[in-house]
Amino acid sequence: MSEIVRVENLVKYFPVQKSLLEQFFARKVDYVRAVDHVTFSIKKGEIFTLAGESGCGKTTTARVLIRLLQPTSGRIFFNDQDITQLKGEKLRLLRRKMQMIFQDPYASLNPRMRIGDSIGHPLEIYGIARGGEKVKKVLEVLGKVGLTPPEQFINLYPLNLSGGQRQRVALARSIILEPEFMVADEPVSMIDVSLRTTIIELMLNFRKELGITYLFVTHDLAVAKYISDRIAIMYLGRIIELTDKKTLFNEPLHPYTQALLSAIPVPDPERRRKMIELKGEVPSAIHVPSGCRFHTRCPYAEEICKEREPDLVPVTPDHLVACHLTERK
Amino acid sequence: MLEVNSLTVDYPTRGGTIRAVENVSFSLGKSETLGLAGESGSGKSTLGLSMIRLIPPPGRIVKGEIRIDGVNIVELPESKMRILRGQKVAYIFQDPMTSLNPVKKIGAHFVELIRTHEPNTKKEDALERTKKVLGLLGILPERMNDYPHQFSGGMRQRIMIGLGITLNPNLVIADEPTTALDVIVQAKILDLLENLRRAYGMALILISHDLSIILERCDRIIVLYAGNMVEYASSAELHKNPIHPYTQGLLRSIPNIELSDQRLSAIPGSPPNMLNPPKGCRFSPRCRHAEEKCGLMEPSLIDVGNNHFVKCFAANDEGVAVE
Amino acid sequence: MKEENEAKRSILARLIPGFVSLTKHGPSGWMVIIGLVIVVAIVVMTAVAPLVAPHDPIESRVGPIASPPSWQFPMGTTALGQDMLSRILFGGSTMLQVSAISVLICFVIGVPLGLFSSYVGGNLDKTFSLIIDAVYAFPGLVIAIAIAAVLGPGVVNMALSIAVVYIPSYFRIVRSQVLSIKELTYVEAAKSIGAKWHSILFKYVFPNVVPSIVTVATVNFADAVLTAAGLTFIGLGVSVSIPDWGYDLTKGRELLSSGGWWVITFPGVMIILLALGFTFIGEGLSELLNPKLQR
Amino acid sequence: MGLRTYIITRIILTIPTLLLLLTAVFLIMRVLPGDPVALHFEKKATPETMEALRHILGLDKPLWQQYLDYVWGVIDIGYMVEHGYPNLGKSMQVTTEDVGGQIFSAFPATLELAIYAIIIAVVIGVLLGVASSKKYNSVPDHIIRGFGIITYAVPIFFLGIILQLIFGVYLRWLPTGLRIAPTVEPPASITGLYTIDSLLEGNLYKFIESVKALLLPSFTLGIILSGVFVRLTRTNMLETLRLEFVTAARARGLKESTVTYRYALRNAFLPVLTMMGLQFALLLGGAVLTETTFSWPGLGRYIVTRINFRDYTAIQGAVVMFGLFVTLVSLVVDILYAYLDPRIRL
Repeated sequence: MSEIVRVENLVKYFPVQKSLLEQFFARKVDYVRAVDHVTFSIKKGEIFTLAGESGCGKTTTARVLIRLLQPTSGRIFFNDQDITQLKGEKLRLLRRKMQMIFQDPYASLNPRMRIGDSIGHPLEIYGIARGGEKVKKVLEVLGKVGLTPPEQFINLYPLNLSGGQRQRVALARSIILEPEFMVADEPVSMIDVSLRTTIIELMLNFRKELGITYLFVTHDLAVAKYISDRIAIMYLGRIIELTDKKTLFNEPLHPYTQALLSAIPVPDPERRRKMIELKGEVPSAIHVPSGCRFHTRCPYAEEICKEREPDLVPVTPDHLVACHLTERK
Repeated sequence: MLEVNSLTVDYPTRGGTIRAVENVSFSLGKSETLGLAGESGSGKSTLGLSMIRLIPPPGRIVKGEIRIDGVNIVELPESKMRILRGQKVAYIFQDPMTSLNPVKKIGAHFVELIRTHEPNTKKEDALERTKKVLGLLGILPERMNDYPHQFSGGMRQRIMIGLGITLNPNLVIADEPTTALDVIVQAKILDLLENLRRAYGMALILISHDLSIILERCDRIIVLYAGNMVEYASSAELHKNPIHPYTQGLLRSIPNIELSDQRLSAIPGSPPNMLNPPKGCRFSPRCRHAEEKCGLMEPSLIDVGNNHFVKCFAANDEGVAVE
Repeated sequence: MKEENEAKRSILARLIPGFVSLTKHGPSGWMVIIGLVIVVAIVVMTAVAPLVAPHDPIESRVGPIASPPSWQFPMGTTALGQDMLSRILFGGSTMLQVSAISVLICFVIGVPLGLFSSYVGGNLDKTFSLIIDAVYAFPGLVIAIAIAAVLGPGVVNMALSIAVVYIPSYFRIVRSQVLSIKELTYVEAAKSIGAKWHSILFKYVFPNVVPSIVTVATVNFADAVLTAAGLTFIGLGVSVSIPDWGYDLTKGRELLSSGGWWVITFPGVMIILLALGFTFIGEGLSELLNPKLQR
Repeated sequence: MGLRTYIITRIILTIPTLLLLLTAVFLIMRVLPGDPVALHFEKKATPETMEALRHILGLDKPLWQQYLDYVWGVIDIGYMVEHGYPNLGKSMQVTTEDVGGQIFSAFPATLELAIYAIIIAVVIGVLLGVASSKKYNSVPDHIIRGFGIITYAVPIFFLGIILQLIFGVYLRWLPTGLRIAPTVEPPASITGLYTIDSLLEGNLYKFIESVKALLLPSFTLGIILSGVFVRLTRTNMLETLRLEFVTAARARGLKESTVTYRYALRNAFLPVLTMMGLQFALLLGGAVLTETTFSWPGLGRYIVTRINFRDYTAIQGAVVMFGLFVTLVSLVVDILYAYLDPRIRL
């Protein structure tokens, strides 16, 4: 399988927002190191997941990757084309091929635009279809995302729709251009449990029908396990483990991954797992710990972990881990 | 210790009256744990808030009784009810970031609580007790002088739990206590809650949309749909033998990391419009086993044996016709 | 042309159900309706004044001097013997003109400036905001007085002096709204589907700013009425030869000590009604549109 | 950042605001009209007379130099120490008189009026606002809201005249103008505030007289302004009462009064406080009209009198003074805010 997306040493730092007063006095600008040297590639047709706790940089990585945010440094390739510095019209044309659906279906649709206009807008932007032809296409995708009968939905405003229905509209808007690649940022976390599967199934269907490759971003490892092919676990702006889903859940190597997996609740009253306790809380992304950024909480931390930051290296060809201890083995 | 009998709660709105909770009955003994599971609009939070009589107005209890240690709090005057809150029943809210007074120091929250309910306590004694509680929570006593914004979400939820147990209540109601938190913190908070509950012999009602944590942490479970109890059983029984189609559907839509080849399926349709709920069985429009009868009659909640209650014609024939 | 007609029709088609649906929003909706009724009534009254007024509002000695209300002069007469009723019927036009022109000026300058500044951002935005905030923090009436004193009398000059006070309000509300809407997911979503910047600004951002602008405009209207009255009161009014409520109210003080209550009461009540009408609309709308108070 | 650093930086940041203010006033008063001297004489003077006046006032210099002279005048501390007031130039009407001196003698009257009016406005506003929010959507709420809206729509001088008519003309309880009855000797000027000076003098009679004179104007101004505070308090209370920490406080069995005042109001008051700086500007605008209505010898009345004389230098000076006052108040409000909200001090 060939790769569709590759990022190399991606970095995104945000200057800490300060009030006018603080700017006046601050000697140096602090940075939130949201994404701190991240490298990975996504193969055509797969579902690649970035997972981790809030603030680990997964969403920022995804946004930088599709150029909604400008990277601080690093390179992004899409179909072997370097798109890191793409600007203006070229960037706009690229967006036709890569789309995104967002976490909050209540916020991702313009409240003053009818459903039909929202979904049809991409067609207008690229001059693909107008008027009756546009409506026809909109009706068609509405059907595809299961909002039937589509004629009923086309003139509604988002206000009239439930969260699950809105997320389908968002999905319809992003597939109407038949993109090659789609970022799905926590697409089900704000939807009722009983309706989540519908969205997930739709995504899987579009992969089959349109051959869409997904970058799936989630904090929910149970969902990640259900949907993904490969999973990368992030901690404080870095990928600390990356492998296929089976390996990750059966033989997690990084101590953080192990702790994370042990904390996931299992819907079974008879199977109480033993949780791996971690010390303290996630440090601030402004003052990232030296060496391995996990060492402050790691139960196995040694001297070297405080001093040198481990690289993300293959333990087996398909299993990458950033940990001094596994590296040594 | 807690007994709820045919509780019904209404919310009058401009578009009509919403019956948020309908005919809910259950009881809870000392140091038992009960889970209230349901999705948005199921009435689980309203049910929780009615147990401390803090349903936001204009919502009100229209029928039924809630007995705490034999006292029916539905009829209690507000002054007596106020004393009950905090002293006998503690409530923990969903969003720890907004549930503490931002301009008040942490210690002051505790001192105020203690001295409201035990007016004769000296300030020094109250501070001593605060330190002890903070110790139980794993928070350094000197952080008493910090403001809420200086704590992380997980820490704030610990503080909320600490405030809850300070007066040694009989019942703790935790309303989505970990929804706003990350998994690792969630697990820690739930463990803390469980340890304190065991240590102090409190009963716990855990309200959550996440059936996983309820199955994991509770003895008995009530599944709510559109304000109705649709199933009520022990967690083991519910997990092994779910009878109501809604419970079955819910269980089939939760991914389990311990299973390798799981097939999830969704419940078709949309959540009910509470202004105009479906007639008969509220779940019938989304139910794959629905028959004509389900839209005409409302099934009764019947014990199918083993203390397992189900409100579905699949389990029994009893029901009440609707007009 | 056809498109324009269609646009008009669709605005009407949206307005009428909008008006009806206002009744369904409780007190706030009714406030908007009452406010609209008051304002429209006063506008109509002023417009038809030449047809219905019993006397020339400016001509003196049409009746006795300073006579209390009677059958012949239902609102009494002024110290110059002018008919109060006729002056009331005519007297709204200055205020309506002043407030309408000032709102127009604010709209034309404040809104685009706010849109532009916030959308461009950066140092330009910072500079604009700093200047505008300084003006905003300054006592409005004092600025208006200073400008009116410098420019001299006249409807447009008065409107201008009020507009200078109010442009910052438009600028600030537009700017803060654009800044917050710019961060919303649906704008990001528009970007991610490749929408051009003007399309984002006018299809996604601006329509969502409009409600706030409308609210500010109604407050602006009410304030313009009061400021116009205030300027007249301190002697910066439009002209003696034009009937004006503010002028009558000011002049009426002279008759007070001799018990002439009617010369201040009627114009005073009219000013209050007009300002109240606009305030009702603004207050009702802001409550209806406040997302924090919606359930 | 500590509270002290915050205060110092906040004070330093006031400087550009002040410069901006001075510049804006200069632009409006000297650049906008073209030739203030010509306006002053309304074209009824000989070119020689006009030239002479220009020379005395320094208006014959190039515009940039006028600007520098004017800015330097305001910030010239030496002059201020020597005369007891800043150099705001000479009056156009009586060219021997310093505008600064006139303004500084009129200012305490405005200050006294403003202080009492803002106290009245805040007390009425906050009490009614809280009451209204507690009874949301009930009859008392509608009445209080109505009060807030009506006070907003009433021209301030109209209310003043009506109060004069009732309490001064018909009932004859209270004086309808001046800071103290003409028959009473004003207290020795220490602070310039009659109520305080008379107390410092230990003269209760003068105190009562000055309070009587203050009642109508300060209530007129206070009531009109209270509407804004009612609305602000109500909206902020409604928003705060919906926050989780309020429900959480109730769930801990705290007394309703504690919940309302120490939880909800304490937090809802913070945005009200920020608005207070801006409301103060509104108050000063209202003060101009109130002073005119009640013949109150303050800054507002000064400006209005000077408008009749077309005395542009005096108007300019008064406008600058209003600006300085507002800037000072917003500085104090910001510092107070930082003191009350722990989240500001990071």
